[in-house]
Amino acid sequence: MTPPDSRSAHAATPDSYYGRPILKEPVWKPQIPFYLFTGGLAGASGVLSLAARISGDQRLARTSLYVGLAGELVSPALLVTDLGRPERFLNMLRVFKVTSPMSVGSWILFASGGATTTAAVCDKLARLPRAKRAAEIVSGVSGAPLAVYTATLLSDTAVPVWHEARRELPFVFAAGSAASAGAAATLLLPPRAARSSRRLAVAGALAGECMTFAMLRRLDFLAEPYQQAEAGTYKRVATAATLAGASLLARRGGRSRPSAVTGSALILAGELALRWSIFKAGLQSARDPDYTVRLQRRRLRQNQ
Amino acid sequence: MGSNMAENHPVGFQWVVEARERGAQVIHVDPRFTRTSALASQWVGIRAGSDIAFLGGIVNYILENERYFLEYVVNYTNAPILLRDDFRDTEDLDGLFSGWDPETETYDPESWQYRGMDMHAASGGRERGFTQVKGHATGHGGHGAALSGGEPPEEDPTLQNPRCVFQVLKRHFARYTPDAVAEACGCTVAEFVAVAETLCSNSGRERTGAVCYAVGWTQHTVGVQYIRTAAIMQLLLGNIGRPGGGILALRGHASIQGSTDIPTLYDILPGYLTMPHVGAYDDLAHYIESNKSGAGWWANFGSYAVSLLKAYWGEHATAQNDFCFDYLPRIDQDNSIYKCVVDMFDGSVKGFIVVGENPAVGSSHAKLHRLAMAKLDWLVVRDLVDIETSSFWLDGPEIETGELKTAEIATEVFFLPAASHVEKEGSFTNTQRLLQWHHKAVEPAGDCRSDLWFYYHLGRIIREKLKDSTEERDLPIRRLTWSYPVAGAQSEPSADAVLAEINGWSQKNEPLSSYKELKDDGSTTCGCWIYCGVRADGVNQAARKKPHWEQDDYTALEWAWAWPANRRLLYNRASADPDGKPWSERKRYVWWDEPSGKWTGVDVPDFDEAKRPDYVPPDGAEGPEAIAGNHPFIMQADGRGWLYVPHGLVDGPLPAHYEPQESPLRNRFYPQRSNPARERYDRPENPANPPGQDGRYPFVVTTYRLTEHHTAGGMSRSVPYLAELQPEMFVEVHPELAKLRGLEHGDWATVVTTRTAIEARVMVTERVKPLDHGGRRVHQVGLPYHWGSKGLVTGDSANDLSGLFLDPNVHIQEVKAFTCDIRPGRRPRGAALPAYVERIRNGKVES
Amino acid sequence: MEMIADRIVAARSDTWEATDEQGEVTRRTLGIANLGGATLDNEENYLIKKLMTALGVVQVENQARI
Amino acid sequence: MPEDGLVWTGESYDNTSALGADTWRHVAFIEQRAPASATDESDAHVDALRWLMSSDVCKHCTHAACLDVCPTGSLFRTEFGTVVVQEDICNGCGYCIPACPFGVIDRRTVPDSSRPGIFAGAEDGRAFKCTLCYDRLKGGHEPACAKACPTQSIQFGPLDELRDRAAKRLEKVRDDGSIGARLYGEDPDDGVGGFGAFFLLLDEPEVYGLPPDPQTTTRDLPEMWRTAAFAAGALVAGVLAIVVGGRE
Repeated sequence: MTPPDSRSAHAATPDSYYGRPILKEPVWKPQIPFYLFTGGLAGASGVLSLAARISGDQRLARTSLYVGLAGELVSPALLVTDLGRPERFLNMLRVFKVTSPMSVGSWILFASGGATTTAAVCDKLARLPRAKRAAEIVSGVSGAPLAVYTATLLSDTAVPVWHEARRELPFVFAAGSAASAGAAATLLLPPRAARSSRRLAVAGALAGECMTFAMLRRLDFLAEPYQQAEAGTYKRVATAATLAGASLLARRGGRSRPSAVTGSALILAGELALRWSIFKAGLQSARDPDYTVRLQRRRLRQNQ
Repeated sequence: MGSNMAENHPVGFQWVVEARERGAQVIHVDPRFTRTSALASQWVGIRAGSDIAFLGGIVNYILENERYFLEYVVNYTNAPILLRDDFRDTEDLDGLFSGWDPETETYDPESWQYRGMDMHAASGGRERGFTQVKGHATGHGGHGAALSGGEPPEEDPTLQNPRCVFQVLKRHFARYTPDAVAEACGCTVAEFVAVAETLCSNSGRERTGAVCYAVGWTQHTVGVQYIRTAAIMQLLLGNIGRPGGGILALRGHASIQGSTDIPTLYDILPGYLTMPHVGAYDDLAHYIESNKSGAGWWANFGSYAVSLLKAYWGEHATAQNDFCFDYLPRIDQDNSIYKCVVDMFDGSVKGFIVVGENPAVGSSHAKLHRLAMAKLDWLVVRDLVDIETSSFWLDGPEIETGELKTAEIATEVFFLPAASHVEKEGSFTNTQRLLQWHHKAVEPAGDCRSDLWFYYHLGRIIREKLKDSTEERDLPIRRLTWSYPVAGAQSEPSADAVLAEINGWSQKNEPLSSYKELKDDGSTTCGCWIYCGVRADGVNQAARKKPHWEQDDYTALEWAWAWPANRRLLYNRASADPDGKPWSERKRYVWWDEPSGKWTGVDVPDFDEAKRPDYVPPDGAEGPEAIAGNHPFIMQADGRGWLYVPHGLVDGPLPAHYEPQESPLRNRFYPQRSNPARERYDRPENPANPPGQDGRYPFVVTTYRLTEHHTAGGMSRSVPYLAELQPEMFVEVHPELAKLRGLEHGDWATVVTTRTAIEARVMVTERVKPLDHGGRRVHQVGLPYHWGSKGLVTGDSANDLSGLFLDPNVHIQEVKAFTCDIRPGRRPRGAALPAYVERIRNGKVES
Repeated sequence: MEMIADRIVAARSDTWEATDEQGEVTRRTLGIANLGGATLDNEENYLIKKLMTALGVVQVENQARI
Repeated sequence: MPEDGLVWTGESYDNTSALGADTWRHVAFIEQRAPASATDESDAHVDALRWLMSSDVCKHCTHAACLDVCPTGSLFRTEFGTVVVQEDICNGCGYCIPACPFGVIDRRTVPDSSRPGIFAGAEDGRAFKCTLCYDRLKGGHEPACAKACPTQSIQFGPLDELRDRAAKRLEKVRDDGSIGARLYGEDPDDGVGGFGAFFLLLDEPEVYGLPPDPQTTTRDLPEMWRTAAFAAGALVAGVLAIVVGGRE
């Protein structure tokens, strides 16, 4: 509870109750914004790996498979440690509820993680090629939902800046995760072998920036939390790093390994910062009753 | 008025809300806007301590505009009675009544009597602090004066005689005009008139109005007269003894009513019998003769007194030895708690037993209580948890300031954990005089024991120790009837057996069923005559729990038991007109049924069942027979409601507005500033803030309770669920005062009087409003008083600020209106605190 | 309990007033006081008043005064 | 339930401030000037104060977002139509917390306290909220708050019956001059399908700390899933276009 900050007991302002939040702030820990990033990275890497396999780019396919594996292994660890009762993480798989993006996501992560791990193990042991192929397909198919569902998870809340961003947020996440996957592969491959991934990284980064811009524009006054306080700082870092990285990759990524590494790292950092910005903006908007009230008042006016 | 019922009596307040929903007008007149105000139809904010002016204004409004209920007033009140020619009113004597003796600072009430009557006060000490002995007794339920035949000698039914009560009343209240009220109370004329008009238009044959009050009225140096003013108003409006009428005292504890009926009070015995006074009575017969009244139910005083003595001393009480009347100790001075504490401070009290009370927080001038307790030889405290009273020697405020040192306090303190009401059985008597039995839900935990257990076994052990004593003084204790069945592993005495003794037994050892059966020849026993019948037929009537929806009448007579005789409404004969017919169909309650020749109705009639409305007492009739058939007030010797009190009060037969002891204003009505007869202790330990506006203590302060805490907090500050709802001591100030004194909402402030200073969090709120008194702006400060040094939530005690200035009739302290200063910031700690208080007293601190 | 009873007996004996200065009967002790009752049951109050009256303790008071 | 902080808020008489994991019942206290229209013209005092008081509980929404989004099935709808957390299943994922449009449900974090007599401990981790006394309802009793309320300001019963009663009450309150009075949450067609516990307010909901137009977030979930599917498709298409289509 916060100490009294109003000037009198009379200070119940006309549009709030002593300035207290209407919503409860999400209790999620830093694991969640990290997961938003790793989940996206893992999912998009699965897609990238499969696409590369189809196109015959075995090296890219293999690299992305392992990037995906890393993401798939880190993500559940992040999620489990975020739980209030980590020992009960298996309860996530107790039911399947389409009304709960978290339930759906848990199953996607379970499927995707299992497939990617199977594929990677087969690949490493060079055995069971059919199983590996099947696993790669599952991993690739489940990768896109894995990358995107977290946007739905955030949107499916009463948090104004998340819920109102529901039309753009999946695209922001899709583009961003593509950029991450591309950047991660680019980071690990010599420039020569990273042409596709480099292009994906640049395209994803630019698409992501565009979608974010469009999102903020449509959010109107609800864009404020994205631009203020911690969320604002993360947002500025994200934009700067992503655009700088994309620019570097586009200009010199094909020629210079250090440039490719730096550019890729910048994009990855930018994408991570963007997830943090979105996360923090949600907390900030939940904390301030004004966003909830203004949004709903506007809706009531429009519905009249 | 004088009550914040919604917050302090929330369970009873549901019926107020219910009445409002059915169209009743609810008016709240109080210095503070509270939850009661929030639910009322109208709130009027007045200055604390100005209620008599407000009520007096209503009385004047009723009289001036002839809004009184004439038929009721003429027949049922003493309005037509003529007063003695030597009576002088405050109108004549600048705010004093006749009989004032400036030497002793007391009144001689001789001149206040009815014309031609000899109703002199009983003999007894007249020294300061113990004025008329009778006054004390009557403060708790007046006995009438010697009067037979039921009629006073002279009356004027036309109400025209200038010496009749009605005309005296009219002249007395004439100066309480709406303008004067507005100036004294700080409200507007319109607010006042709206209240007066609402009351008048809701009274009469078809309608009635009720007044609820609590300690907001009693805790003043003129507290009794506050209630008297309301009584005058209600009698004029015809609102007494009728359904929906009355003056309802809301009591502050589960059984405050019970603890005056069966008193743990010094000046009365059970059933409001007078405690005998030193040298006043030659023998029992003299005692009875002096205290009984010729007419009315007090004529049977002897039966009540003898039955009590029989209950106390059983077979040892015989007609030959005056039923052990000599065993009763005698009083000759004020032995009320505040006087007792002053004596304690002076060292004459050796031992002190405190049960279920926390004077170190809850009593006015709590600091003096703690200093006094440090001078005891021993102290026994029984409570649910360790409270400030039992730990004053360890962590009291005076330890912090160095005024007391733990190592130097010689008091031996015993703390005994007590059982709560759910851990024992017994009866409580509530505001409505309803005795309700509560059952034991669980056994007391650990060493907790009921107070019944404590006193029974204490008495048993003392009797054991003294059983071979040859001292004459030990006879009363050795011969006391003291055998109650005990049960269980803890030898818990039977509360039911005690209740049976209270109810009383006939000679054949059968439970009595009514106080009418009591005899003065020693053949009956009864521990409290007004409770006689609570175990009629050997059945615990107080334990009846039949809900009202299973009963025919809304009065629900089969729920618990009300004294006397299960009557729910006293003086209910007044609900019918002089001929015995209901005043109106709508307000039918008790009426004369000619075919059966009896009084009947939805309640037990408070009248001789078969006494016809046209009964006229024969000459020489005594007791109830001396009350006429059209006089409902059967406890009064004249059978009438007293607009004017010829006898029984020590500070005047009529109420007059006096300022509190500490007030920033002069008296708007009289040159006499405060109640001249108020009780003071002029000694260095009890300094008073100077009256008037000299700048040192410019604000009016009033104390109050919160719903979430129980009085001194012993039962609530230790309970996390309650403690979290009101965790800190705070002080209410208006935004204007906050600005004036630089107080910030949520910050700390120090409230200071000449006695000490306390700190509290600042609550800036418009619930306390500044008032205009003829151009003077007076700010008020509100202080809840629940906190102390123990419990989950701690804080300074508001009662440390107040002094000992008492109502002379009932010795109740004035804490609802005194003066203070308030300054931003926390108070100084340790020895710096008394120094700070001293500097302010000397005007050495800039405000 | 024994200790408390002892103290009551002793304090009573030390402060007993059989008569006042004028020789009028007082039969009391002002050396002991008892406070409390409004939170108690009627039965408890009855025993308090009865016991204290028999002991000659007159300073019996409760919250009704407050 | 343990106390959750002995903190003086300065918010008039309200020291609970809001519903949460440790406060299942909260009473809003608002001190304000009565709107001019609320006081009768003949009324003697013009600058009348008024206090708004409203007790608050979980709304037990007909379409409950907390229940919808719970991934474990720990939140469920009882046979009484109320929404309750099964604490033996809840794994503390915290999703229900931002899903609730009223900010009711929360994860319990009991503050550490060295003071005796107070329940204290580490974080519990699970989500808690008002159950409308599920245990009492099962035993055939009404919820404790309704039982304890002396003025029947809190009533319990079949919703239809309560709606009727509330409508009559509203009419009366308005007739008495409170033209700002309104029922909050009684409409089954509102954004959450009507509340299981609704309120009579005398001012705008936000004055009481309540959202003016609460909506169940999952009402938009089909649309959100569609958008997500498009986005996932776009991701696949984009990757394929760049990787496969960009082959040289």
